[in-house]
Amino acid sequence: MSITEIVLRLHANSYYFFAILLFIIGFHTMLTHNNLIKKVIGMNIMDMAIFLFFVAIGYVRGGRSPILEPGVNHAFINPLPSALILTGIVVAVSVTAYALSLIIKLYKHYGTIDAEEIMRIRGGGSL
Amino acid sequence: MRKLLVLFFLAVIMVVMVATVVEMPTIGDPANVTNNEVPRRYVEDSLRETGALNVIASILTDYRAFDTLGEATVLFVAIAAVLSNLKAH
Amino acid sequence: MEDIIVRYVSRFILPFVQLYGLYIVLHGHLSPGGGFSGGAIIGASMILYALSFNLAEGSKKLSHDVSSILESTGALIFAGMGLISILLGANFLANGAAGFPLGTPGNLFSGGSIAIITFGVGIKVASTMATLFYSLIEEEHSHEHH
Amino acid sequence: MQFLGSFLPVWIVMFPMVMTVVIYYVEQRSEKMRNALAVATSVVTFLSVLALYPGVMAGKIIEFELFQILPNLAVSFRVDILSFSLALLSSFIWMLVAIYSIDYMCKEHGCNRYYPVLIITLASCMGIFMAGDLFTLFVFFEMMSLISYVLVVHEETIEALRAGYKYLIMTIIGGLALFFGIIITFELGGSVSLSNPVPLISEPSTLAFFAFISFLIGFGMKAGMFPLHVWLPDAHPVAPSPASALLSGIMLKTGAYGLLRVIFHVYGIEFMQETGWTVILAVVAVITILLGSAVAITQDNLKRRLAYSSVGQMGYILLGISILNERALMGNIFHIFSHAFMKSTLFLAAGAIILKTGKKNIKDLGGIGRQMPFTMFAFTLAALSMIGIPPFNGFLSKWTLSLGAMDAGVPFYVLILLISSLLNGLYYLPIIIAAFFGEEQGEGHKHEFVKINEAPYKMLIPIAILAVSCLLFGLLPSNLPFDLSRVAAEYLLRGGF
Amino acid sequence: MNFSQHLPALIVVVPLLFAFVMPLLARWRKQWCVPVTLGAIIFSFAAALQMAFQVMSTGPFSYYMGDWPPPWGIELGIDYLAAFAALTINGVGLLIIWFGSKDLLHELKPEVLGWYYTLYLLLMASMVGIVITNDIFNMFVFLEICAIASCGIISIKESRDCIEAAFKYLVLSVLGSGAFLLAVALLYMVTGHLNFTFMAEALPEAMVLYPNNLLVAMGLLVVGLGVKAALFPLHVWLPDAHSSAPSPSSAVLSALVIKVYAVAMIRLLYLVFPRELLGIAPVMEMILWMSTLAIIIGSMFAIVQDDIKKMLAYSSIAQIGYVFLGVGLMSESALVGGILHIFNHATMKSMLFLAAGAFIYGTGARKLSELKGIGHTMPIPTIAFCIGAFSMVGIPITSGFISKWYLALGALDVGRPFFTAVILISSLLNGIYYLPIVVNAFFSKPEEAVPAPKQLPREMLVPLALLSFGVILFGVYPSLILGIVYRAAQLLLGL
Amino acid sequence: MIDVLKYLILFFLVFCAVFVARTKDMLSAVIIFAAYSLMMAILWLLLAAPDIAITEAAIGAGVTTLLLVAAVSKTRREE
Repeated sequence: MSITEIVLRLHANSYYFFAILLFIIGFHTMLTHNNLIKKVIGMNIMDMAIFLFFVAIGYVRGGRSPILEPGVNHAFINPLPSALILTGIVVAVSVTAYALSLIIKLYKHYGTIDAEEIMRIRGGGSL
Repeated sequence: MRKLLVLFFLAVIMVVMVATVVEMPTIGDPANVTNNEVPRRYVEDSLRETGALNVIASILTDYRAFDTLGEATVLFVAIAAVLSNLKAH
Repeated sequence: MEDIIVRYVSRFILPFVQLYGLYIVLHGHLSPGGGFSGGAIIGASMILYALSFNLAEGSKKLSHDVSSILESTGALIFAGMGLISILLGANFLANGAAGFPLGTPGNLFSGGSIAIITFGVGIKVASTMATLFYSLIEEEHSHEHH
Repeated sequence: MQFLGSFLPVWIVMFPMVMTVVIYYVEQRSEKMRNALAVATSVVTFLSVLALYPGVMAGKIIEFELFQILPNLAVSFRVDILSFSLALLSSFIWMLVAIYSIDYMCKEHGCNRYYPVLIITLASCMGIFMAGDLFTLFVFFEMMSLISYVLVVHEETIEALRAGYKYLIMTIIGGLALFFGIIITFELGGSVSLSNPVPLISEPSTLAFFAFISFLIGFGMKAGMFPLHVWLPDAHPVAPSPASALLSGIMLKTGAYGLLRVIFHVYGIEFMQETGWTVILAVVAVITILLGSAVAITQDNLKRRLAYSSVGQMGYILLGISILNERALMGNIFHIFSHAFMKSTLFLAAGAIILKTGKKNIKDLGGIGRQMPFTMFAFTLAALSMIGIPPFNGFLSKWTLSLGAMDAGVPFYVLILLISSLLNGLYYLPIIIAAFFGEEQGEGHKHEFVKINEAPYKMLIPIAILAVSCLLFGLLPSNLPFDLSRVAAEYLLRGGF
Repeated sequence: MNFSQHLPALIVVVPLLFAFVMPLLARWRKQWCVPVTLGAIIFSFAAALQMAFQVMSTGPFSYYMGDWPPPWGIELGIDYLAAFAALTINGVGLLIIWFGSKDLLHELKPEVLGWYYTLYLLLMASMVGIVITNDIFNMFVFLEICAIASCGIISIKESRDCIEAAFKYLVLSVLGSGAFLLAVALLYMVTGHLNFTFMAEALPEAMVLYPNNLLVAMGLLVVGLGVKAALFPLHVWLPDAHSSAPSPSSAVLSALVIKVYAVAMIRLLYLVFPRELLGIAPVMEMILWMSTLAIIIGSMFAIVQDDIKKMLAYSSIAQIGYVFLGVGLMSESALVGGILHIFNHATMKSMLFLAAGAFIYGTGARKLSELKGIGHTMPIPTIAFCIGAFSMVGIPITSGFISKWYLALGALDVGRPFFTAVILISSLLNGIYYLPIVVNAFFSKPEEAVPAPKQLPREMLVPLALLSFGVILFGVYPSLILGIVYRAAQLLLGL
Repeated sequence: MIDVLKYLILFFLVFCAVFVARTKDMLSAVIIFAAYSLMMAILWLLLAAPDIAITEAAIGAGVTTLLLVAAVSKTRREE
């Protein structure tokens, strides 16, 4: 496969490509940043990227959003991924809220939200 | 050192994933395998079967309502976890 | 957050936001949106209320008792509809098969259990969002360690 | 009656187990009752084993399957002549030890633990000898090994705990090796039953060889085979003397018993002769003999010397197994009997000495023979038998073994036996000479008249019985153990059926 | 209306319903919390039992949520493995919370007790949901509930270690869920289905067209679930999380939660992916080596621990390795061993953690060196601990032996005695760290005089006794559950 | 035209994601994240999925941001 072909494929699948890119960036933020809130934001970025990926699967060229009008016929997009992602978004916000409550408590106990400092205070281990 | 390692690791993932992306079915192609009998029935029959205009609402609260119950439960579990965590300390 | 303009504007705008949220919840089966988005809008409006006035007053509007009742009710409505389907002789969470009236498509009162479930979800999401925010921010009042 | 006969093995195993629980509950009320029950249990067990005699001597094999744990894997019992011989021997010695314990243990702490453990070890020992398949054998083997740990650490001193830890780890290694062997046997043979009409493994393969090595490790560990004997000299001295007598006299033999079963039932005699794997056994047995005897000389602690002597003597038994002909096997089985009698006598006598004088080291034992003539006389009888001096049973077994070695055309083994006897003499005779003719240690006693200070009669009687048997079974040309050994050897060579 | 036909739904929904009510009860009717929790789990247990009988007599069956047939609606599939796992979860979970009803009183603040029961019920419901669902996205939702609830029952304890451990666990769980969701997306993209059966039907064709997609999805699934199940290099969160939590939480996390992810992985790998794909991809081989490392290194780490709960946690890493060893070997016996070990380890490890909890409750001692002579002052928990330890080592007549037997046999069946040796070596390592505790408990004396321990209430002793009885019972009479395990393995392998 | 808009938004998303990681001020990170969420919502509108777009705008950009702000206000603002 030549470079041009690859670029064309990536253009055709640009949502997938960018979703993967965002996923990697979010993952990177989550792994390398010591600030716990940054970790949580990275986690959200990662989740959103996956959602974008999922929504892109459901897209159909020329399709409309699946709100029916009785008696009218259109091409619609695939509604299933949208329905799934709604669930996903709520899951992400729940996890975020819980993670943030843990961070607030960690700050109260350790006086910092830096993972390395917390590790230093605890002595040993890694987050 | 650790950062480099992470970068390398992520680069490997990226390359693998891009190689996969190149192979994936094209976005929006109506011939894709995902546009099978499943969304067809949702779009064509949901009006008759559930009486809702919004297909996504009918999927969420009827065809796959159990997922949505799970979703409500996720919210509930988040509340329980947050409140218990905050109250305990 | 003691700004008088903010307060005034909020007081003026919040009812509309809440009404909009309620609309989205109730028309979940007819137009884009539904229990989750509408509930989140209502929840966000309650959070905004708390931010623009003050927390004590915000909490007064949504005391712990009320919020926990709302949450449990929302979830119970959902699960209860499922059990009612069983009682009606169909499988769990069945709608048309359990004999709920599907009504005329396009009407507000259509879609059988969908509207009720959406409403339950709306209550649940709204109170959950508000409670999550309150409980995160309320920390201050109970603990003054740092 | 038929049913009763086949149920008897189960009874023999289950009865002591049930009695363990009873004893555990009784001992909170009355110590006398506890002692009586313990002795009674061992006596009843002995008599029950004896009741098998007519059937077994008539060549009958009693089989009884209790229940299946997994498909093709059952807890089952099977009594043939070999099982019977060893069960009879063990229950007999157990009975004597139980009687001996009454007076010996009364000064010790933790009797409430000692008696139930003693009885349940008896049950598991019976289970090993009467197991109908390798799995049952394994279960009871592990049970006995783990429970006897409690006997080893009974004193709860630092060195007891340390020795116990070593014992425990070695036991687990042995158990796992056995597990490996058994599972390979199961995989290759589809069953681990001992009543299979043909040997379970018929073709030599790498896996079969692994299994053989595992069995060798597992059973050899218990039998004190050379590189794996390290736990033995530590564990035997720290245990209370009656327990040492059982450990040395009986429990070491379970390892030899297991090896016999494996060689004859799992592989079969032709298989062993073709592959020549027994050479490994022979080599380690020779090393074990020489090493055990040589190291024993250097030991000063009496029980430790006896323990090393046990290592050497187990070497004879392993050597007998490796030769694989009738007279060697006969000598080997008879040596199991002889060694049980001799070593129990020695340990019980040593226990009596420790109880009365508190002396544990050989250099302190000068003149003890004048103080405790009866005990030391028994000790002497057993020690002479150990060396292999003619009218004793030790001589008879060594003689038969040597004949077997000559039959197999390896006079080298005879030489080894002779050297070892010499070494035995080197470490037993000084004790005896010092005991009867040596100077008593300590300043104050030098010119005083020695007071006879024997152990209580409940301890003396078992010692006496055992010592006399050493003599008796050597003197009489046709005695029960010798007959049993002969029949058992023939039976095994016939293929076990 | 046939009530028993709705059991697959009710077994999940009833605990959920009671969990929804629980905060209200905790506010106004405190004394009802425990009975309601127990009642809900007893109901689920009975339902699981009934389902197990049903599946054994009439074969696997499924339940259509909302009366929508599979590709459109969500299907709950009750096969042998699902029924078996549901039974294990509810049975062991019941005993743990029974024990916890007293133990938690002294570990937690009174005002969070109600939340604990809420989280516990949600956890039970989600675990059952994970194992019985036949829909991959539904599984994801339950995975998330399970992840948050299991973090919640750690962070509920008033200790900063718990918060830290819960955060670490949460972050890694979310990573795992993310990987899982991405895998779902990749699979959905090439098959167009979310239902296991339909995916499995569509996969052979998809394998020809998009092999990379499937391989990546498979890798993501293994990593995503592997993180949650603490498969070896991904286990970093486990020791802290399992050792700092309240004892009932440790028990349920170690005994059930990580197993549930293993069950999920077994179901996905064996039911969804075609044989041929498992053949080309080195996934099974990878799992095999990861589990081997887990078994050896987990045990090694456990040896050097001084804290009893930390030691048990490291031991769990090794034990989950056994389960995955059974999965990776792909022979009938090995799979039977692996699945059986899910149950056996659940009983043993919950017993060990509860016994450790009892020691902490009675004496406050967590260090192994402080447990000397505990056998004389707290006999029943110590005996339970002994039985659990023996079972861990794999001494016959305990249930641990049976699963090791099958695993070892399975390794021999596929002609790889090396793995049999691994199992044996790890048994030895288990012996090295478990047996000294047992020995010290009975034969050592504490260095200084310790005050007499608190007497344990009956609610704590009975579950311990029942679990020890179970370990022995299933060691002596494994046929009780072996039937269903055999069928499960045969179904998964397509025999 | 649509393609240009699409790439614009996609690059903006990447830009936001990178900047969240780079910025030292937590509050701005949260704000950038809100922008990221909103852009994502618009992208989903492009993909003809208004339901999730609304939800994302309300939950992702609204509630999550508020929660993050709350958390930042309870802890430190600088990284």
